[in-house]
Amino acid sequence: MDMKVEQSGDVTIVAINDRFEAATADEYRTTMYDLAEKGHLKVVLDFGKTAFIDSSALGSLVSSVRKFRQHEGDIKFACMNEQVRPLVKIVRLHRIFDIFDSVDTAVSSFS
Amino acid sequence: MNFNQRRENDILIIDLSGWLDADSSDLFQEQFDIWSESASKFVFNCKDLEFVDSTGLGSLLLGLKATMKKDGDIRLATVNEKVQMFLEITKANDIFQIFDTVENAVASYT
Amino acid sequence: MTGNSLSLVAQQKIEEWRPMKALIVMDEARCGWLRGVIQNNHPGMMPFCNKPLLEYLLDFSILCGCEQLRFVMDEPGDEIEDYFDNGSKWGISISYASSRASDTLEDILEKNSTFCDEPTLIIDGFCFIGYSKNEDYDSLSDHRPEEPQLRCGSGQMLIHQHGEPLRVLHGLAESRLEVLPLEAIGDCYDISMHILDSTSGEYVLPGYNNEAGVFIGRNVTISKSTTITKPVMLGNNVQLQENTVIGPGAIIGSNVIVDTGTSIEKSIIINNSYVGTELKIKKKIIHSTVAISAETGTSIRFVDDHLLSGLKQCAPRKMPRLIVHWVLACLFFVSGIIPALLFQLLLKKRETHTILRHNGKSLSIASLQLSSNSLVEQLARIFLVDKVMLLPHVLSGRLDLVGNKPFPATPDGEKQYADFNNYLPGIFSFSESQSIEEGDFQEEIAERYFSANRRFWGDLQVIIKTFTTRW
Amino acid sequence: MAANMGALICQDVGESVKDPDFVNSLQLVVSEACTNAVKHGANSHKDAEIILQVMLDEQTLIITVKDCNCAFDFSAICEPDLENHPENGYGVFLMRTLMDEVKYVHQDGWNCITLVKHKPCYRQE
Repeated sequence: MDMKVEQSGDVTIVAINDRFEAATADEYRTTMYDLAEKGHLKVVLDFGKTAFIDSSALGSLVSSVRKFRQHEGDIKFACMNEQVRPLVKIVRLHRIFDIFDSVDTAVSSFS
Repeated sequence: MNFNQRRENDILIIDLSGWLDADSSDLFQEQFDIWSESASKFVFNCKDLEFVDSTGLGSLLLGLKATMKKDGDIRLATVNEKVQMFLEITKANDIFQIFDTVENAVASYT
Repeated sequence: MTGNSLSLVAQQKIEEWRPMKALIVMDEARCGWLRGVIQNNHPGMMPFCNKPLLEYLLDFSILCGCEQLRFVMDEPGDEIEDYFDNGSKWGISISYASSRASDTLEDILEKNSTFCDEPTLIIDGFCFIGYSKNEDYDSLSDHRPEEPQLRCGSGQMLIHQHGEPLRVLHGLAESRLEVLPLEAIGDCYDISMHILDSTSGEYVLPGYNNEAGVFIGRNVTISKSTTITKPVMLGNNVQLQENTVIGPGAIIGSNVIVDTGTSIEKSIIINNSYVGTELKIKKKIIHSTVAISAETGTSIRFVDDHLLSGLKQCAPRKMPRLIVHWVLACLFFVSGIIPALLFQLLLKKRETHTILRHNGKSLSIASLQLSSNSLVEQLARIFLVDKVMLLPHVLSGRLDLVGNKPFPATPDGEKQYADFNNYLPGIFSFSESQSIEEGDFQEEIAERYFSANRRFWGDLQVIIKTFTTRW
Repeated sequence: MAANMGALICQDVGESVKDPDFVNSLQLVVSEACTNAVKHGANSHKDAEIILQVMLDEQTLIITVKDCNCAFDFSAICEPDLENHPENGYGVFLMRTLMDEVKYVHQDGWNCITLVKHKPCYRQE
């Protein structure tokens, strides 16, 4: 999986490109773990270029947001495309994640 | 389905309660046969009657037919909104006389 | 010169205000109450004169000049997405977004900031918009403080433009425009009836309409003895049986059967319902097995044999019928067994199914699955080989010749069985003879109708019809 | 690996169907089934074998995924509690939600999951 991590002020933007699935969920988990360790607790996940997402990815999204919120942080979604949106809806993740249609407003919503 | 009965002159007043449906209609019919040995004028107090289905209504109608042969009648009192609506949709309210209170229903026989 | 350029500026200002996009926000907090009344349906799909609420809002957005529309919901609306899809049917581009229950309208705008980069019309909440398709709503955004604000207890209409405060719109002096609250089932009823009675010309409504107050859908069967009084609206696939009295003021949705002797007046029958015999439906809303009073909102659920059925019971497994079925099955078996066995050799497509018998016990049957792929299978279909192979079950008395389509012996099938009294499975079924495809929503209605109206000749017709449709 | 299989199949099927939603969900479901097979097979065999069968006719697509792991009670796998957002257990739920039929049998030592989907144009509206 191709994950791009970028910093914008105190908010970290993680772009998840290509496929987000069982084989790459570990990579996501370590990335998020590192961010939490470093105290970067405001994260925007950019799904604009995500080609595929599966159930283990959905599970790791839930576990990461639990961890972040325990430390007063948050994870927000941006730019969900039609590959991602239906699944997020089916497993009702829209109830726990804020979903923005642009990365910029997602970032500014943290302040 | 529970029944309480009391008598006022020749009128038998029956309190119906619970559900009058496929499960309880046999019981109702058995009871009704016993009642109709001693009376032909009935007032059914439906205050606690929660629900009637088509089988239940069928047994009420059977009862009505039998009493009418003996110049009697079955009159209903204090019917709740849901049962009222059911009677209305099935046009049973054209056949049964329905009263607001038990007293009115009893008084209507005189 | 100066005057000219000034008016140009003013014109541009109005141009800028014209909404290009529409954002329709539906939150459970305001529309959830309807789920308690009309189940299995998103409140946004609630029909008003056989047209879903959201389609009215969409039509209005198009009248306002919007080219893009987005539905924002805090609960998934699969039916809505299936129905509206990408909007190509309406010539508008539709997208969908999720919000959280705790979001305010400002939060929602922020979450959809990319979409709302142009002047955006916002329809917020659960409300009906009264408008007229014959009028022009281009000047909607002109500020008219003297007109009433377009808001009600359960919704409002606003305009959003980047850099300006969010503003509730005002009505128009010259065109009809109002926001009507939807807070109880009576509101939905009143609006539907009002449209049918007096404002049906203001909206695009489904159905064929060649005289005022009459709308008729496709594939509608009306018996000769049916009495129809205007105004009425019938959806698609509606059957009105003998001696039915329809209207005045009847809105009947699609896939509805109204059985003999029933009258429907000032009432709404929502899609996919079977209304039994000899009933009187007045000022009611009927939705599958639930009847709701339009005046009080009281609802009753019919737990009877047939959806909303009347009092008629059909006796299970009558002796004469059994004998006739048995004799016919014998005849079919004797004449059909040899060709059937030949076909059996050619086709090796036997599948074992477990089905439920009339008493709820399960029965394993080996059936042939015939498609129309090859010539052999087509021939086998014509000669009813799949049916002949099942005849031993009829001869042994385990199945009827004509009856209901068997339910599978699965948890789903058992649920259907529990909900379907007088279930008599047979190898010929009414729904098959009516060429209703397997799994179609009409199947259940047809089967219940068949059970409620079983006649001796009807059974024979089923056999003949199955035969002729296959030819 | 598992999901790539899914992608491959879906490319072929996708060419004949031309409905992006249909292809997406197919891809997901195949990869879910394969992921499950690999995940649960990891303990028993080093190089566990997975057999994938695809049948496609005018109306339906039938995919069978077979692996030779221990049998399990498929019907006991219940829907995840969506109110409480669990962190795993979405796989079978997604399969059931996205496909028209999901069947499981254990036969001759093989776990066999059959996924059935009707093509969109034939689906009932």
